[in-house]
Amino acid sequence: MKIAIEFYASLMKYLPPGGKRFRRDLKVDDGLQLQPLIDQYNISAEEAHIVLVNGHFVALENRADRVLVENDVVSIWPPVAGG
Amino acid sequence: MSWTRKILRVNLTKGSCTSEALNMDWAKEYLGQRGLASKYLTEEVDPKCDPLSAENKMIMATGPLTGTMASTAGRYSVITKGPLTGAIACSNSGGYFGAELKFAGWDMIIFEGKSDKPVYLNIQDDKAELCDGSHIWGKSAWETDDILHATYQDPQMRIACIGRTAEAGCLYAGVINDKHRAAGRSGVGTVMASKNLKAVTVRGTQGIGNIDNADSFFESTDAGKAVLAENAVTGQGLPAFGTQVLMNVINGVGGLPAHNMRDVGFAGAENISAEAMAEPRKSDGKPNLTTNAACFGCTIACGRISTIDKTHFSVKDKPQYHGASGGLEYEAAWALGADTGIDDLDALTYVNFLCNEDGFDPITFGSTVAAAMEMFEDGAITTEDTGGIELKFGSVEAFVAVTELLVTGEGFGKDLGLGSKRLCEKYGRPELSMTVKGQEFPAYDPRGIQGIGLNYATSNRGACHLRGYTIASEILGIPVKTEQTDTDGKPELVKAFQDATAVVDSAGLCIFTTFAWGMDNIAPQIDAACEGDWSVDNCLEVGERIWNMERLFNQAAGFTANDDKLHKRLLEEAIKSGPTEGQVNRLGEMLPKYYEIRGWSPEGEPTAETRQRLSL
Amino acid sequence: MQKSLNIDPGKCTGCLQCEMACSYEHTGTFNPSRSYIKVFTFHYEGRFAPYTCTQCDEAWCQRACPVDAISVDMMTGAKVISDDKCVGCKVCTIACPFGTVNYSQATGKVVKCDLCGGDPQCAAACPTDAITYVDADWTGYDKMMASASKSLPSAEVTA
Amino acid sequence: MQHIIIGAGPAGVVAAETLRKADPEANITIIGDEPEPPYSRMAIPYYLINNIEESGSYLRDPKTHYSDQNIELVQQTVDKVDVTAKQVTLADGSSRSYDMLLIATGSRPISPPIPGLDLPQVSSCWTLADARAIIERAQSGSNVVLIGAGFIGCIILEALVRRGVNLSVVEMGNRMVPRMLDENAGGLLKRWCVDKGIDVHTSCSVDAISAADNDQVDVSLSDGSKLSAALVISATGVKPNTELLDGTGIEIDQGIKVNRRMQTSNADVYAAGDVAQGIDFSTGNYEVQAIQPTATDHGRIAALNMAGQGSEHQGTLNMNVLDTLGLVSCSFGLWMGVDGGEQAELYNADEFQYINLQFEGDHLIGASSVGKTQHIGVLRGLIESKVHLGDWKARLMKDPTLTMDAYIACTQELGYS
Repeated sequence: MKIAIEFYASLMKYLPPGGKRFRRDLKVDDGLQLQPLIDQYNISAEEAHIVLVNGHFVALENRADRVLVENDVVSIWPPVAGG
Repeated sequence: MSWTRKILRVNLTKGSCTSEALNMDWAKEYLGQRGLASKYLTEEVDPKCDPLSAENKMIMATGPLTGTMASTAGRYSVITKGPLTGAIACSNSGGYFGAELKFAGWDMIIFEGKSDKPVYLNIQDDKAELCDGSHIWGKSAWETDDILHATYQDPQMRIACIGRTAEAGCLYAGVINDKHRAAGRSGVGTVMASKNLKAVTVRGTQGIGNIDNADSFFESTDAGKAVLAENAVTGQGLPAFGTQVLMNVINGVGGLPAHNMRDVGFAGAENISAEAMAEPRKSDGKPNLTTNAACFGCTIACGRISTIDKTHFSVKDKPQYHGASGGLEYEAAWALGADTGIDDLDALTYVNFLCNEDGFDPITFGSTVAAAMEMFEDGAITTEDTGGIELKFGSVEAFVAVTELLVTGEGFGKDLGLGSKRLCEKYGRPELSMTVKGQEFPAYDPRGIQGIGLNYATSNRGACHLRGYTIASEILGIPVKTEQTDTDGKPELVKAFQDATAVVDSAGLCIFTTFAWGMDNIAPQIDAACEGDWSVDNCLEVGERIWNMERLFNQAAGFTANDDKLHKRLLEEAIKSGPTEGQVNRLGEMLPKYYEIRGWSPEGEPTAETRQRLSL
Repeated sequence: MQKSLNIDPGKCTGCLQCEMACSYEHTGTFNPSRSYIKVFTFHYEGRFAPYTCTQCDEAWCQRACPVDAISVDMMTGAKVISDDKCVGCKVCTIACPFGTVNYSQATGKVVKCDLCGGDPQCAAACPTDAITYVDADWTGYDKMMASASKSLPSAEVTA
Repeated sequence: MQHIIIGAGPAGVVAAETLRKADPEANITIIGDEPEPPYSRMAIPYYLINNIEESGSYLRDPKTHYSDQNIELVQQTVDKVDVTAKQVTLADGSSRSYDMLLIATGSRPISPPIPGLDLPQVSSCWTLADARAIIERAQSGSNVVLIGAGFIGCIILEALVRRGVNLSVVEMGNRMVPRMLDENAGGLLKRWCVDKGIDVHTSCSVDAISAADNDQVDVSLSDGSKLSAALVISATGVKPNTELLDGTGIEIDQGIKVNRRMQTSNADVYAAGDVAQGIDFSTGNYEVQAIQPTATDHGRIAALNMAGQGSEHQGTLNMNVLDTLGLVSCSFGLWMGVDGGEQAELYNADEFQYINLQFEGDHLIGASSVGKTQHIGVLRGLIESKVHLGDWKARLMKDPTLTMDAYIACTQELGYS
């Protein structure tokens, strides 16, 4: 299936080549869960602080069970803040 | 100690400068800066006075930690009754001015009365005098800074001043110090202008040598600095990306208001984000971001120093904007950009430079222009009103043009200087002003983020994120994640953030430390520096006392529970698309509970019992 | 191996922790106006440059002193002012071509960096490693001396 | 190798130390004619106000320094130098041979042709002996007239005021320190002094001094005023002590002529300090520069050459720093500028602040300032290392306070991380 992954701030270095500024379209196996996707990039739980699927936050404890579906957009930030 | 225990009282009517002892009983109840100066204001100023009359006072105040080696301890605040809102106003600024004031030996300056001609205050340690300021009246804050530095030939002199917008009567003018740091919100600079006070110059060589317990002070401040350095946000995220890192986050979670809050979500957000600021420009190959910079004493260094492409239409043939200066922070980038529908980073940076150069609040300004744009598109405002400018959402040329008008108060610039509440009233569309108590919202949409809506509604200085930054928890997961669309637990969260923030603002520290520090990091630093009991519990009680004192001032000024409200658009017009589609703010679910845990009556008034508990 | 202060302006954020630490070490007060290290701000370029005595071998200050008040700390190589001997004549302040020996109105003596006896507090306080205290030959010491004693083509304004 | 140094001031002492470093085996003798161990005239003002003991003016610790370095100190007047026999004859009749000779005999105050200058109430302020005499007569409440507001006059001015005397200053020039500061700066100094209660007469000279009652003298000025004084201090300038070389054939102009190696027209005789007419950095001309930093520079270069280590003098920069009752002023190089040059100036009379920069092309060639104490040495650095200012020249023209910034920006890598 086709999904997209977005890496922001200091995680931009993990972006696979091709695609737009923050975003890459990916072909993944149907039924892939969120945590295994993150693990593919060797990003630690501390680094993957804010993880959104389609703009909805997914807490660390729910990432292993979260099954991705076609056209999902996964966005990941390290710990950041501002104001 | 580490208060200097000295107040400089400047009577602008009489032209006198006198020194008086700091009220130490109050210092122990209100700490310093925001809290202590607000105490003086509430004791000395009639809450019902006209903010721009001689009756109002303006206080520049430092905290007990200001000027010490604690990280970020360089802050000062400007406290007055604000002209935009009529509520108590307290605007906080970094840079170097606050610490220098402390080194000169002063905890605060109370300005009262009104001068009959332009003056500036010159402070050299103990010596303070009012000087003729007619030659700097009419100059920008940058020009004023240059002229005064040349006069005294002392690069170490620090200057806080107003720009031309304040003189022109813009109701949201700020006080600019060190050229690009601002006590920006609520029109504190307008009050300064109303007193005919153009600038305060300060040079302090006395230093601070009265730390109560130096050993434990260094122990706690060193520990605090280590926490900041090791924390991913304060040690890495903020120095590298600054506050602007939020642009994509808030847009991503469906919390970024756009087009005068008509919409949520802005397609151009990524073009004006921190990541975009760091990219080489297509035009000249240089990034917008030149470096990060710290305020006095700050070991985080989140400040953005930016440059604009010299060939960009906004600065072409204007070499004074070809150098580096204070760049976009998140709130400014949102208000000037997303809210007006503009994603031209160079143009926004130029307008941001103008905010610094002439001293006006980018949040209120951007929101006011956004309201004007919506009225323009509705036909309530026409090119006849704007002097021919097609003020449409997304029109960058129009935006730059009206900004330049605002600076001098010419033509439509005069109208924009009113702020959105008065502007929308003037043009018959009061419902298009996105404000609480007359002050414009910052960059987080309360429909998609419930707690921040409650904080906006109850903020004592009108809509403000810096009174209780619940975004930290609701979006960023600091210190713990709460669900952004839930209302459960939000009254407690808002109260806790509001009280803690009052402590930080009163100590002389920067609120950004709280991304890594809890009160158990902060209280020991205050306790070591200052005489008296500054345990965590007492600090939080002081914070709660400050919050209630501010509330009581506003109550006496005529504000009621009816002013603790959000705009109809935020309560009734559901978000049309994106992750927060269908959401409205559910203030009604949170406000009664908030009053209850604050110890206030259902009418939002602190009860006698609460006032007694807090010695108010 | 003697050590020396290595300054990397590219890392400086302008926080002035170094000035605070220096003044506290030498005067017991937080007082940047009495710091022996000074951060210069290049607002137009968006740069900050901490600057202090490089403890040069030439030691113009030491040679110019008419009363032998400047000596070399054998442990650190620092040129150190003796307050007992300094009369405050200021000849060293014009003799030092780097501008890093300064007269202190507060004490009536001249002041300069003394490397804090081998534990420079500016380096300890710097949060970004813009100031480090390292073995002298790691610092490009000769390079620094060379650039200090002869000008490079003027830094182009970058903005 | 026998080195003889005549003169125990800074030039002589630095020369001896440099010789010792360069040649551990050599015999080194300093011959000075004052009774005290080698001392610094720069310290005399501080002695006058009891800030230091006499010993605080000593150039080095006399108990250990010279013996540790194996430098012989002889306290004698030299009567004669015989450059053919390579011998010096001392006042006690003894003579000493040298291989290399350094003349570092300094200078002495000039006596202007004023009637009454030989009265006992008149003193110069040059030696420790003078200082003792001044202390004797400059008692609190007594009237003192200082003739000459030049550099030397001004450095003792504060000491006199701090001793509580009623001070009058008489200066022939139209401002104070006319050979060090321009009219703006000299004018500031005058007003500063007047504000502090000093009676300052500029464009004025002393016509005569005459004895009066009670051990006082009357001083008549060219502006018609008459002053009564217990003490008159004459500080109208100095002249090099070159007489020792009269008849030796060594070339003498204003001072002893030397080349870039500080060598006189006699290959074995060198000269250094106030007595030598060395090369000036700014002009390339050979001039007498009676200032402390020049004396030590001269001493070092002369010694290196005497020890056979060729060292060419690049010229010394004329510079001065002065503290006048707390107002610090300084000047460097061609502070009056040159034809075709440009200047930048900031003048704030109310705050007693002044800075003046003189440029030629994109180089700084001279500077003066009043009211500055921080980083003033960098003016020397900018001038002497001929820093190419580039863009910074325009910035200095606009804001001349940025000299340290300019120096750092032009000489350091600012870093672009």
